[in-house]
Amino acid sequence: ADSPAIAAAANVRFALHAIAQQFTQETHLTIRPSYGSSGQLTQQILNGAPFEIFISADSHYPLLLEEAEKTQGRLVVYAIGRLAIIKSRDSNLLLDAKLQGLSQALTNNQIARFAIATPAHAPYGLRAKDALIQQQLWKPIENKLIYGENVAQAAQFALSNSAQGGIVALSLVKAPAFHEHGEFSIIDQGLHQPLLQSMVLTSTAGATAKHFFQYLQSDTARDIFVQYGFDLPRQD
Amino acid sequence: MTEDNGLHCSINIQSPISLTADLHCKAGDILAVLGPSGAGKSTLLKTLAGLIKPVSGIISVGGKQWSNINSAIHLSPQQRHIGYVPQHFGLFEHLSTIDNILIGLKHLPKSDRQRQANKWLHLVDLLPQKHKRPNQLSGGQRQRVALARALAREPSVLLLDEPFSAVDNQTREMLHIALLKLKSEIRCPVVMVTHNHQEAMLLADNILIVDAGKTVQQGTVSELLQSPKSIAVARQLGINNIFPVTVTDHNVSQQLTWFSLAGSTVCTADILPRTIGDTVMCLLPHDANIHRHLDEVESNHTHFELQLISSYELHNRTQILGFIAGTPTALRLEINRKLPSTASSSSIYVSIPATEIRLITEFE
Amino acid sequence: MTEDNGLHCSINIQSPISLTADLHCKAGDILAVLGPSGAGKSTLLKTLAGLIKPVSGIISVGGKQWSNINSAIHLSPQQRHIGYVPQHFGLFEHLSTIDNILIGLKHLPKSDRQRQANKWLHLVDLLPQKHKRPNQLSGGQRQRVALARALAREPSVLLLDEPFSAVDNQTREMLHIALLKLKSEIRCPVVMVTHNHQEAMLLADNILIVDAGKTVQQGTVSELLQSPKSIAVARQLGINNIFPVTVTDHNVSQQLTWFSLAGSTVCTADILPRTIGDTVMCLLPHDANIHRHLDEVESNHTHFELQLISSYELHNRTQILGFIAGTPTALRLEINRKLPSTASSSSIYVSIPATEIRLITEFE
Amino acid sequence: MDWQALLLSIKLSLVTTILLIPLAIITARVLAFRNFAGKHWLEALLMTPLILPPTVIGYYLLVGLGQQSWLGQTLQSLTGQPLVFHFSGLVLASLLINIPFALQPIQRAFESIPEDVRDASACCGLTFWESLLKVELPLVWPGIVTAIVLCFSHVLGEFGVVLMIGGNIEGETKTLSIAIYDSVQAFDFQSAGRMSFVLLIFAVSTLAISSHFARKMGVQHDRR
Amino acid sequence: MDWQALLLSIKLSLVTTILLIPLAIITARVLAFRNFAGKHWLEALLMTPLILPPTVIGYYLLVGLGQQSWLGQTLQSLTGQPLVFHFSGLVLASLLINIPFALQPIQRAFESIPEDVRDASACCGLTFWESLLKVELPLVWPGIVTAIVLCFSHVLGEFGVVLMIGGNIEGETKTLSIAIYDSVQAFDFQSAGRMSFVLLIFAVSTLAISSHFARKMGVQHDRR
Ligand SMILES: Nc1ncnc2c1ncn2[C@@H]1O[C@H](COP(=O)(O)OP(=O)(O)OP(=O)(O)O)[C@@H](O)[C@H]1O
Ligand SMILES: Nc1ncnc2c1ncn2[C@@H]1O[C@H](COP(=O)(O)OP(=O)(O)OP(=O)(O)O)[C@@H](O)[C@H]1O
Ligand code: MOO
Ligand SMILES: [Mg+2]
Ligand SMILES: [Mg+2]
Repeated sequence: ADSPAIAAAANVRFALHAIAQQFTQETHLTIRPSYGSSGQLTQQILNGAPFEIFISADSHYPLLLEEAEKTQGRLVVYAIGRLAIIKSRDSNLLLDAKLQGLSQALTNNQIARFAIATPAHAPYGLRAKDALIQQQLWKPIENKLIYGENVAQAAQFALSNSAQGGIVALSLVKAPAFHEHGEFSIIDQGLHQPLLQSMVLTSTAGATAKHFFQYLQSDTARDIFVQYGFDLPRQD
Repeated sequence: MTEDNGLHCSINIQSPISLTADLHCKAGDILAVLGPSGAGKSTLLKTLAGLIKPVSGIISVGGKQWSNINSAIHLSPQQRHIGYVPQHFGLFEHLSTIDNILIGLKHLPKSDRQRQANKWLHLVDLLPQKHKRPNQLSGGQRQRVALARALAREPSVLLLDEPFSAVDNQTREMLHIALLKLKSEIRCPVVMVTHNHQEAMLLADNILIVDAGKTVQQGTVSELLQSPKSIAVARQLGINNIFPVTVTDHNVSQQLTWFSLAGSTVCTADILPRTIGDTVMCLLPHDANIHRHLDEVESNHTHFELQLISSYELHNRTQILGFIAGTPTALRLEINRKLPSTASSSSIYVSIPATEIRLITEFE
Repeated sequence: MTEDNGLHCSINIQSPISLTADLHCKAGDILAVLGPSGAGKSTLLKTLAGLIKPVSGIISVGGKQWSNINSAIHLSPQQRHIGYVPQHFGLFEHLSTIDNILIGLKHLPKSDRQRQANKWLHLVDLLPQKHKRPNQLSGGQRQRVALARALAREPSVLLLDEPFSAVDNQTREMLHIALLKLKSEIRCPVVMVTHNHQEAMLLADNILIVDAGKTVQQGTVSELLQSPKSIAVARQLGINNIFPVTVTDHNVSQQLTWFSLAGSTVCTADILPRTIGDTVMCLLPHDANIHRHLDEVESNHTHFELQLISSYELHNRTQILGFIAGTPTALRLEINRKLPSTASSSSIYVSIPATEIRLITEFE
Repeated sequence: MDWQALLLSIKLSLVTTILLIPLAIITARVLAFRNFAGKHWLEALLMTPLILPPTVIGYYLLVGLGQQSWLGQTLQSLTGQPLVFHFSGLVLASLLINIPFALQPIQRAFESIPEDVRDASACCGLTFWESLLKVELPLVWPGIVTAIVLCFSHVLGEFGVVLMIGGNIEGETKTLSIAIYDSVQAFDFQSAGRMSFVLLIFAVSTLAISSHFARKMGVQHDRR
Repeated sequence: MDWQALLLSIKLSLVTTILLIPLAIITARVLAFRNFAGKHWLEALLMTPLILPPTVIGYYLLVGLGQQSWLGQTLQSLTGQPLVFHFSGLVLASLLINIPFALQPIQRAFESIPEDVRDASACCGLTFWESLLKVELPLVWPGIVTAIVLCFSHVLGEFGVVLMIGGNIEGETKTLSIAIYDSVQAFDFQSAGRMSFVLLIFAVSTLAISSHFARKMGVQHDRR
C-alpha cells in the first residue's frame, strides 16, 4: 500500500510518532511524517509539496490552505497546545508558571540568550511572544532572543545551555529524550491566546491518509495526545 | 606554378606578426630556413603547418591547394598530414616516449605501429628511454622524441623547427645521416629551420633566408654564396668578414675600385661601376696569411694589424677571432698552420691578396 | 687544492641520477662542458648552482666552501651569488624583459639598476623588446633575456646551460665576442655547457667531457685533442673519423702496426706495443685527397671508395660526408678544392697518406 | 542511522555529477579555446550560482517552478508531477548550483594546456575526438577529478536549496544533510552523531581514493 | 529588504576571507613545495570540510563548542561569551568550512610554477620573501583570486551551519541567506524577492570585478 507523506508542526513530533506506531501496529499501514513550522509547511503545500495531511500548530494555516482550495473536507481541531518554559540542567534560571523567575533573572542580568520559535511562521513562537508581552518582559528580552526555525529547534537551543532558557511547546517537553537534558514548568494558560491545533486533508489525500486522519481522532490517539501534555477539544 | 609535386608557398600573414613569405621546395629536397633570431622563421613554419591562417596567398603541395585565401581554402593541420617538430617540442607530458610516437601513427594498420615506433626510437637512439615520461628526459632526449614523432608519420611535408639545436655533436651527426638517408626514401618536401649555417649547407638543397618578417632570398648554397642580396644574408651564410667601406676611387675601364681599410688604401678588381663616396660591402676571405712582423708581408697584399680575441686549432687548421686594430670590426680567419708563438696573446699582422677581396653592393 | 681563487668541485650526487664529477676552473677562465645528450651536464650545473645537494664531496670557490657534505656545509643558491642560465631559460612570465633583468640586481644601489639593465639588454640586442613579455618573444630572444639576466648580476661564478643554442650564427658571433670581452672584465669562473665543439674550442680555456653520469676528462683543447681518453671524448671534440679496427700485425722495433681497413691492409707508425687481434681506435684526418679514378692514387697512400652522402663548399673548402663503401662507417672530410664533377652524386676515391693515420687505445 | 537519507543523498550526488561533468567538459573546452562575442558575459553568467546564496537560488526556483507559477503549472501538466518537492526538482537545483564547481576547474585545466602541445596534437593528425580523448582529457584529468569531488561533495552537503524547494519528505527529498538537522531537533543526538561519523569516514575515504586517482593518472605540468 | 542581514553577511564574508587567505597562502606553499611524513594525511584532513555536509560540521561545532562541552566552557570563560549563537562562532565555522576553498586553488597554482622558474628565482639571489612577493605571488595570483571569490561567495551563501549553530539573531547571526529563507517561510515573497534581486546584482558585479582583476594581473602560463 502507499505510505502517505504527512506534514506536521514540529510540536506534535513525539506525540505523532507514538500515534503512528500504534497505527502501524493495528493496521499494518505506514505514514511518512515531515516536521517543520506550521507556516513553512503551509508554504510548501501551497507550492505543490505532495503532503496528504497537514497537522498544524494552530487553525490559521489550515484555513489558509482551505482558502487556496488545497484541501478536501473541513479542518478538524485535534488538540489544544500548552506552552512550557524550559532550561537545561546546567542553567540556574528559576522556572514558574507566571515567568517571575525569568523576570528576576532579566533584572539581574543573568540572561544572555533566550530561545523561542520564530513568530513569523511558527504559532508557538507567536504565543511565546504573547506571553512575554503579557508579563511586560518583551522589551527587556527582545535583543536576547534567539529564534528557532520551528519550535523543536527552539527547544534544542534552550537545551544546549548556550541559551539560559526558552519558551516552547509542552508536548516536546514530555518526550523522554527531553528529561535527560532539561527541566520545565507549564506556563499559565491565561498568558496567551489558546493554541487550537487543527489538521486537514489536502486535495491529494488517498485512502491511507484518510484512514490515518480518522485514526488521529480516535480515542487511542486522543489518549496519546493527553499523555504528551495536550488538552483536548470538546468532542462534538 | 603548381605543376610539380613540391611545396609552393606565397603568402602574407598579419598576426601575431606581419610576415611575407615566398618559397618552394621540391619533393625529396630539404629547404633550410636561416635567419636572425626573431625574424619570423617559427611563424613561417606554423603557417605552413596550418596553425596560423594567412590573410592572402596560396600554399600548395603536389598540386593540391592547402591554402588559397581567395578561394576560401584552408586545410586544417590534420588534413595536411604533416610531420612537425615545434621549436619547444610540444611533447605529450602524460605519455611515455613510445606512446608519444604511437599517437601519430593512425595512418598505419594497428599491427605495424609498434614496429614502426620502435624503429624510429632506435633511429634516434632512445630505445632505453622508451618508457620514460618527457619530464624525466634531458633536453636533447626530449628533442629527439619530437623528431622521431614527426618522422614516423611518413608525412607529405616535413616541417622541422631547429630540430637539432639541443643535441651534442655526435648525436647530431648521427641524426644528420639519418635525415639524409630518409630524405631519399620518403620523397617529401622538408622545410627545416636552423641557426647553424654549416648544418644548412650540409643538409639542404636550397637555402631560404628570412629577415625581419620577410623571405629575402632563396637559392642553392653556391647561388647564395656568390651573390648574397644583403649583409644579413651573407652573415647568415657564415660569411663573417663583411663590413661597409667607402669607395675612394674607381676606374671603370680597368674595373678597379679603391677604398680605405684600416687606415691604408686598398685597390681591388670590381666589375660594377662605383661612385666615389659610395658605401659598399667589403668581403674578406677566411684564408689569410699571418705574420709576426710587418716586413714579412708581400707587396701586393693588403695588410693590417689584428687584435687577437681568441683562437683554437682543429683538424690541423687554426681558427682565429680578432678585431682589426683600432676598429670595432671583428674578423674570423682560418690559417693552415699554428699561430706564431710570440703572437699568442696580443697583436699579429694579417695579409690578404688584394685579388681575394670582393666588393658587393647591398641590395636593400 | 683550494689555494687559488677558482672553482673546485669534486662531488657525487645520487638523485635524480647518479653523477660523479671532478672539475676545476680558474677565475677568468671559461670551462666548456661537452657530452652526449643525457650525459648529466645540466644536472652537474644545477649541483654547482646549489639546486641539487650532493651526497658527498666538496665544492669551493675562491677558497670558500660552498658545499662540504662532511662538514654539513651547503650554501643555498642565494648565498652563492651566481649567474645561471637554465637550459629552458626559466624566465619570469609575468615580468617584462627589462623587469626580468632588474629582479636580479639587488646587489646594486637602486639608482644604478636601470642603467645596468639597459646596458645588458643593449649587449644582447634586445632593447626594442624591452617591454615585451616572454611569451611574446621568439626562442632566441627568450634565450638572450636569460643570458642578460645572468650576466647582469656580476656573479662570482657564471653557469651557462647551452646559452647560445637557440640563436642564429650572426647573433651567436656577437654574443661570443661579448662573452670573451666580459670574461676578462668580471674575472669569475665560467662554466658553460654546450653541444657545439667549435664554440667550446673558441671560447673555452678548458674543456670537460661528461659521459654517462661521469666527468671523463678535463684539459685544454690541445691536450684533449692529443690524447682523448675514449671514443666518446674524441667524438665530442669533433673528431668524427674514428672507428674501431683490428690489429693484424705489429712490429715493435720498427714501431709499425698493420690493420685492415675497407678490405685492404694498412700499415701505420704506432709507438705503443699492440697484440695481434686487439681492437684499437683508428683516427683518420679530415684532410684527404679525392680522385675520380683509382689509378690517380699515390702508392704510399691508403685508399678506399667513398659513397657520398652530402657535400657543400664553404670558404673555398669542400665539406664531404660519406660512408666507406660497403661499411656503415661514416667519414667527414674536408678538401681544399671543388669536388670532381663526375663524382658529384655517386662514388669517389679517397686517399690518405698512411703517415697521417693515428691509432689510439680506448682507455675505458 | 537514516540509511534511506544516505542513499538518497548519494543518488542525488551521482545523478548530478554524471549529468553535469560531460556538459562541463564540453563547455569548459569551448570557453578555454574559443573566442566569441559575449564570451565574458557568458562566463560571468555561468559563475553566478557560485556567488548567489543557495536560498536565493531556492527562492527563484520556488517562484519559477512552484505550482503558483505559470512555468511550474505547465511543467506539472506535462510531466504529471510537480518539480518542486520532488527528486527531479532537487536534481535540477543541484545541476544549477554546481555549474561553477564543475566548470571552473576543468576550464582552468584546459587553459593550462600549452599551445605547443595543442599544435603538436593537430599536427599529429589527431581528429577533434582523438585529440580530446588521448591528449586533452588526460592532461585535464586532475581538473576533472577536482570538479567531480567538488560537485559530488557539494551536492552531498547542499542544504539550503533542498530545504526550500524539497521539504524533507522521506525517501523523496530528505537528504542526509536534512536528516541530521532533523535528528538534532528531535533531541536525537545519538543518531545525529552516528550519521555525522559515517559521513566523516565516507568523506575521508573518498578524498583518499580521489587524490590517489588524481595522482596516479594526473600529470605534473612540467615546463622542461 | 533586510539591510542588517546583508551587512552581516558581507561582514562575515570579509572577516573570514581576510583571516583565511593569508593562512591559506602559507599553507598552500608548504604543501606544494615541501615533502614531509604524513603530508597526504594532512592534505586529506584539510579537505574534509569540503565533503562533509554543513549540518555535520554544524553538529560537531554545536557539540564541540556548545556550553555542555569542555571546550565550549573553557572558551566561554576565556572570552566571556558563548561561541555558539554569536558572531564569533559564525566566523569560526566559516573559517573551518572554507579551508578547502581557500587552500585548493592556491596550492594548485603554486604547484604549477615550473621548477625552472623557481630555480631561476633562487639563482637570482631572491630571498624567501622577495621570491614570494615578486615571483610566486604574481604567478599564483589567478589562484588567489579564485580562492577569494570562492570563499567570499561560499560564506555569503552558507546556510546549514549557520542555521544549526547560529539561530537567527538579528544583527548578530541572522545572515542574508537565513533572512531570505525566513521571509519565504513567512509568505513574505516581496522582501524575499527584493533581497534575492539585490544579491543577484551584487553577485554579477563581484564577478565582473574579480574576473577583470584576475585577467589584468594574472599571467597565462605559457610554455614557450
Ligand atoms: N626527474 C628525473 N627522473 C629520472 N631521470 C631523470 C630525471 N631528470 C633527468 N633524468 C635523466 O638524467 C640524465 C641526465 O640528464 P641531464 O638533463 O643532466 O642531461 P644533459 O647532459 O643536460 O643532456 P642534454 O644535452 O640532452 O640536455 C638523462 O638521461 C635523463 O633521462
Ligand atoms: N604573441 C606574440 N605577440 C607579439 N609578438 C610576437 C608574438 N609571438 C611572436 N612575436 C614576435 O614575432 C617575431 C618572430 O617570432 P618567431 O618565433 O617566428 O621568430 P624566429 O625567427 O623563430 O626566432 P628564433 O630563431 O629566435 O626562434 C619575434 O620578434 C617575436 O618577438
Ligand atoms: O508550527 Mo510550530 O510547532 O510552532 O514550529
Ligand atoms: Mg623560432
Ligand atoms: Mg641539459
